[in-house]
Amino acid sequence: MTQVQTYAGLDPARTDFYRQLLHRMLLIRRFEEKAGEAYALGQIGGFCHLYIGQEAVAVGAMAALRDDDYVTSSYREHGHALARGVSARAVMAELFGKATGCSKGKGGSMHLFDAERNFLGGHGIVGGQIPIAAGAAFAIKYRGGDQVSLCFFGEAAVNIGSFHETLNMASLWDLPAIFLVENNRYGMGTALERASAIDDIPARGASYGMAAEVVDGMDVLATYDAMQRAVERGRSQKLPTLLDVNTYRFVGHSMSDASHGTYRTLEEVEENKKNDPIGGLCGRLLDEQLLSHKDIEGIDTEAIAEVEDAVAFAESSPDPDPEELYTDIYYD
Amino acid sequence: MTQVQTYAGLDPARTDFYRQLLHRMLLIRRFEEKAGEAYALGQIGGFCHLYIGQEAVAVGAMAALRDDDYVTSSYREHGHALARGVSARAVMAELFGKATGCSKGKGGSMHLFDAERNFLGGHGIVGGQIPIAAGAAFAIKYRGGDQVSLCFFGEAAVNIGSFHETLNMASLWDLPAIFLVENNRYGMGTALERASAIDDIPARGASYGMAAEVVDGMDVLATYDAMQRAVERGRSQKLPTLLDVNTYRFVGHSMSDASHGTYRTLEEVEENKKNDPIGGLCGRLLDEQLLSHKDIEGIDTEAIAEVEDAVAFAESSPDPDPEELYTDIYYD
Amino acid sequence: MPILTYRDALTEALREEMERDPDVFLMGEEVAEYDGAYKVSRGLLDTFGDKRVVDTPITELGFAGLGVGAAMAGLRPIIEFMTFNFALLAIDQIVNNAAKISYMSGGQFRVPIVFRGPSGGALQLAGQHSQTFDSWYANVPGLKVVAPATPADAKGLLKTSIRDNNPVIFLEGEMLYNTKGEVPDGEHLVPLGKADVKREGSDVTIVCYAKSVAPALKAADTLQREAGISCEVIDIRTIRPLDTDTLIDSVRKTNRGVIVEEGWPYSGIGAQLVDTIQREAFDELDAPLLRVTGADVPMPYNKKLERAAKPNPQKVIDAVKQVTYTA
Amino acid sequence: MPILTYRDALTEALREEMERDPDVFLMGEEVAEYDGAYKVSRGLLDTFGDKRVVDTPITELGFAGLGVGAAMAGLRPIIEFMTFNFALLAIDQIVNNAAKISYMSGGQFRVPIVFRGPSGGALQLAGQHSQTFDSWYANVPGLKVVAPATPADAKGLLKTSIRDNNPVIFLEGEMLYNTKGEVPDGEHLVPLGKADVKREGSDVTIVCYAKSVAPALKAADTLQREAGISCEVIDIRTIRPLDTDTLIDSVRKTNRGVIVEEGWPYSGIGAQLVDTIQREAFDELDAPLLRVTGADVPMPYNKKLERAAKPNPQKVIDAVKQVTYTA
Ligand SMILES: Cc1ncc(C[n+]2csc(CCOP(=O)(O)OP(=O)(O)O)c2C)c(N)n1
Ligand SMILES: Cc1ncc(C[n+]2csc(CCOP(=O)(O)OP(=O)(O)O)c2C)c(N)n1
Ligand SMILES: [Mg+2]
Ligand SMILES: [Mg+2]
Repeated sequence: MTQVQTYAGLDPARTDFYRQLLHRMLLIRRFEEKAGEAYALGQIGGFCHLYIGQEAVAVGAMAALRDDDYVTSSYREHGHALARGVSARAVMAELFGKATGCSKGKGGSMHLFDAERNFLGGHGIVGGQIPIAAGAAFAIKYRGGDQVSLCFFGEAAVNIGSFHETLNMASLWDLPAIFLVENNRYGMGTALERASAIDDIPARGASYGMAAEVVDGMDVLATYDAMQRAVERGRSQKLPTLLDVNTYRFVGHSMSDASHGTYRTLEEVEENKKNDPIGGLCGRLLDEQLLSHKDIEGIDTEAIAEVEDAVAFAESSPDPDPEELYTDIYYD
Repeated sequence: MTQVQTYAGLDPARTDFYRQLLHRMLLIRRFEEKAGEAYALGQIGGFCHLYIGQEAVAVGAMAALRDDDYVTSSYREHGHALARGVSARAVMAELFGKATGCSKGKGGSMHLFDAERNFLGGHGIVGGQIPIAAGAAFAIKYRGGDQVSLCFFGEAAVNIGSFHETLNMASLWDLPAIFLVENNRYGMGTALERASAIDDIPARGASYGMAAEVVDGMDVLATYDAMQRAVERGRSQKLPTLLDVNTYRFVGHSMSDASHGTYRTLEEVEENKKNDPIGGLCGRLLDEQLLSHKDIEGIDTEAIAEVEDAVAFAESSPDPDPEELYTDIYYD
Repeated sequence: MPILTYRDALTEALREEMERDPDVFLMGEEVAEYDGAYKVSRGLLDTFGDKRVVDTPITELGFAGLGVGAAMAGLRPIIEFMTFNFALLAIDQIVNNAAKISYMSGGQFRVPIVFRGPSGGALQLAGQHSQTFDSWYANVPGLKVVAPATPADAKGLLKTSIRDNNPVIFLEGEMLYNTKGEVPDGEHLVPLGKADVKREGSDVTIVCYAKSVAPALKAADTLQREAGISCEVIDIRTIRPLDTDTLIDSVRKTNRGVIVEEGWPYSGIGAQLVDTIQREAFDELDAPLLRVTGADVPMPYNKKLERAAKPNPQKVIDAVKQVTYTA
Repeated sequence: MPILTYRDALTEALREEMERDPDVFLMGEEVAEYDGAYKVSRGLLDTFGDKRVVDTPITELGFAGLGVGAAMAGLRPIIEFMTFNFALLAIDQIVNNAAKISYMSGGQFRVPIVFRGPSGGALQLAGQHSQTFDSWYANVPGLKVVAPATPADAKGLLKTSIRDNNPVIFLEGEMLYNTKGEVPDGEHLVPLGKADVKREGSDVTIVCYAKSVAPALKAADTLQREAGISCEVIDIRTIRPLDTDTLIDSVRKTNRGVIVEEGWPYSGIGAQLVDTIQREAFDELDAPLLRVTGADVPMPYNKKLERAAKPNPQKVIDAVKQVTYTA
């Protein structure tokens, strides 16, 4: 049950697909870099948790989904929203708190939502989104659908009660849910092994009789493959899966946290950066001559342009009307 | 790690010890029978959860403890209090709501406390006592003591968040705690397998790297033995243990629940009663001729007398003063 | 009109709404095979099957949150808490998710969910099982809070709550389940946010809801009979949104008010009613507004102490006499 | 007197009490190696080691309950919630165990524990991270609730809270941590249950605490300067127990009151203060008591909307003008 997947060779017929993956990863990377800058300029406020280093997880996972599947995430969800197809404009405008943001400027960085894309939100309470994702899976089963419900959360969330309560229910009731642990090895400044009695996350799945898999989350294709197996298990067998997707955040926990110093060394961060998921995919595409340097540059330029457009859009968008303070409290 | 212990042969030199165990079990049985009667007469009110059928668990477990160890329990704790040495008078008076009760009449059946005996209470919220017991274990370790902290809870509590959060901490920090699951196979009307994705409770321990054992909780000596191992692990290795102690309640969940009908059959209950923990111990003591029928009758008579004395005491005890409504809210 | 118990009125509401809308389902501990710990869901498993009447593990945080997710995905969950004491374990999901997702998502998602179950004390259930957190839920924007006192309101308000597109905290009373009353035949809906004048009067306004309605009415009776004091008794029924108009109109007439509630005093529901009334009707008040509340103590087990801790008609009478300066 | 930040004052209190009593320990997320998410525990790990400064998993319910058990076994835990928003997950342990065990055990056990951390909004943290549940904790008998506004009170009240034999909810303010003020040298203890008159005045009483003290004082300044209205500003400091005498004495003098708080209005702290004041000083009131509260909405992310949702000096000024009929 517990095995690290390594991907063997690319399929030239799927070059377009690889190009899309690369584009999405680059879009997220460039987006997050800009978000960091905009934060420094005071255009974005509050807590802001960047996704740099983890792009392969969102992009690989989301590529295995259909439009009618459900996605739920934590506060570190810019990448998930973008990978799910929410426009860079709508996400950036939300970070800027604008009326044109995907949550009308009311949710902000931690609370991106998109009903059209069944994107059930960014959630700020660690573990709080896990039962919500199970609820979407329950609804799928209730209606006899063949969608799946994918839930992203960090490895530090496996110690919280809602993880346990939800995984038990999902397994007991055979819900088509995928619990994807983005295991970046730290919850804020606390390393996995300082918070978890055992660092074997799939063993946690075993204690609910749930299928589990360890995934190389720096490899977008390995992530995609593992997700496909999980999606298949959900769609046809109506069974849940726990994925322990190993990744690393290249930046601090949030904008106020240094990328290294207190709880991890510069060397460790640099060492992990050698394993950049974007560099990794580019390298393989170049090696197998599916894309040229110029192709890649073109994709990157496109991503940069998209992000710049998003920033311009966000900057020029209006704040919500003052009356918006009192709307949406109740849904009519 | 997972094994059912069966006890092999009695030691004649320990007859006094067996007699004590038998006495405690009979005391609990007779106490609970009387409590049931008193409830029917309206002398006891509220929720009242009897322990009939499970006596071997409390008695066997508690026999392995020292006076300075800690004990924490659920609302089904009359037996635990008695086995811990709280007098039948103090417990019965508490059920009667009297000033002489072990919680001054303020706690009632679900909230028996005894500070002198490090009995940290009866608790009414499922799972609520589990972190409390870990807290006592934390205090032991903090002070460098060699006590252990024993926590009783039902098998239905393993699905609640506090179980998960606490076991992780206890294992992570090597706390001398013993988590004793009184597995009577039902949480109210819900059978274990209808609430737990897997019914293998020790597997839950494994997911925290915690030693675990399955114990025959209808056998007081097997329970005692398993507890001794757990106590030893706590005292000398400072490690926690999870015990899955299999037992059965011969009565309904509480006074308002029929012993059979809705969620289990009369046959099932009768079948289990054949495995009465008190009958079992008596049978072996008789077989090996360590006690005679007369001896046993004597012990029973003693238990009955003790319970009758407790009822008389409770009946003749005063209610708390009306001013007690406003005392003890704060501790001075 | 048929006479029903409060319990059966609730069961009828559940049954009718489940028949009406296949997206409505009931989930909670012991709701299915056991017919509910307090038998409110009696017979529903038989009719609707275990897809729509779902027994859960003891996992309040988990199944409350699962309900929120199911609601976001288009269903209309009814989540039963065996008692609202246990909802403390789930309150993060109620407050941070159910109540806020409409707002945080800029109105994209709705969370049509009812959290229901008995709240408050019964008899000798002691500290952990005799609490009511009405004022906590009422404090939270995004929630609606409903607390019916009669079988008719139990049915009519539950049906309305299930059809509401927002999270509703529906507080029942263990001590009310066996009470009886007339319940209108056929489709019976009671709007949220509308108080009910249970008794008209001219000297003092007594405000109450749920379990405190009975002692209020009894006190009003006695006061009329023995002291000639005419009390107007208002059952607010919905705690949030609050029918301020009905309250203020009454106090403008009587110039005096007493508020009765089961919960603890500090920042209770009554505190808010006092705040509202004195603000809106300051010049019309001839006496301070007084409150009768549960005692400011954890609930004791002993029967006499418990009785002393609860609101009762005599306490209401005393308060009315004080505000009418007839004490 | 030395000038300290509110943050450093808290750190000093922790340090001094940990030096004084070996049974005092600090536990919470990131309190040790990270020096605290808001650096309140800076340096304590170095001094006291990881036995007494303990990093936890993200397990609020678990470590809050563990603290209760440790307190029952004789220790004096200080449990840090990274923010009190997350304490919702632990509130069952706070309410059902910490607050009730002394009572339910007939006074046999004490639970000397401090739950502390920042509460309320900061800047643009949005709905789930900008809440304050002061009135919930204040509602519960068995708890004490403390909310200091100044560095001196932060230190003196925290030291007293740690020595108290009962569970104390100690509400700090993320927006206060960097504020500076004089803190008396040496042993500085501030008693619980004693309000502080921050500014004397004769026309209106403004009641406030924690973050609402600053806008209240600013409003008082402006009102004196621009309108000649003399405001008495009272910082209650301890929400429960409440120093009713100081409040009532002031209102008896000014005959008017405005209450400022950060939380939501329905059944907030101000509601209770209104209830208390109108009951005790009814005849002395010349105007309705008014409240300035956080807006009755989940906190929005947008900066302007957020600003509009919070109490500010202008809102206090408007309320004061209303109660002095100078609007
Ligand atoms: C219940 C709760 N406790 C604490 C926090 C504060 N907090 C926010 S993120 C975080 C760390 C989470 O780490 P992890 O789950 O590994 O996710 P990552 O940030 O690494 O993506 C903490 C402690 C919170 N938001 N919710
Ligand atoms: C959090 C919580 N949810 C629900 C209940 C109601 N309740 C009381 S006992 C019980 C069943 C517990 O079963 P188990 O843990 O197996 O213990 P047993 O009663 O069998 O000893 C339930 C659901 C409760 N007390 N607390
Ligand atoms: Mg992480
Ligand atoms: Mg059981």
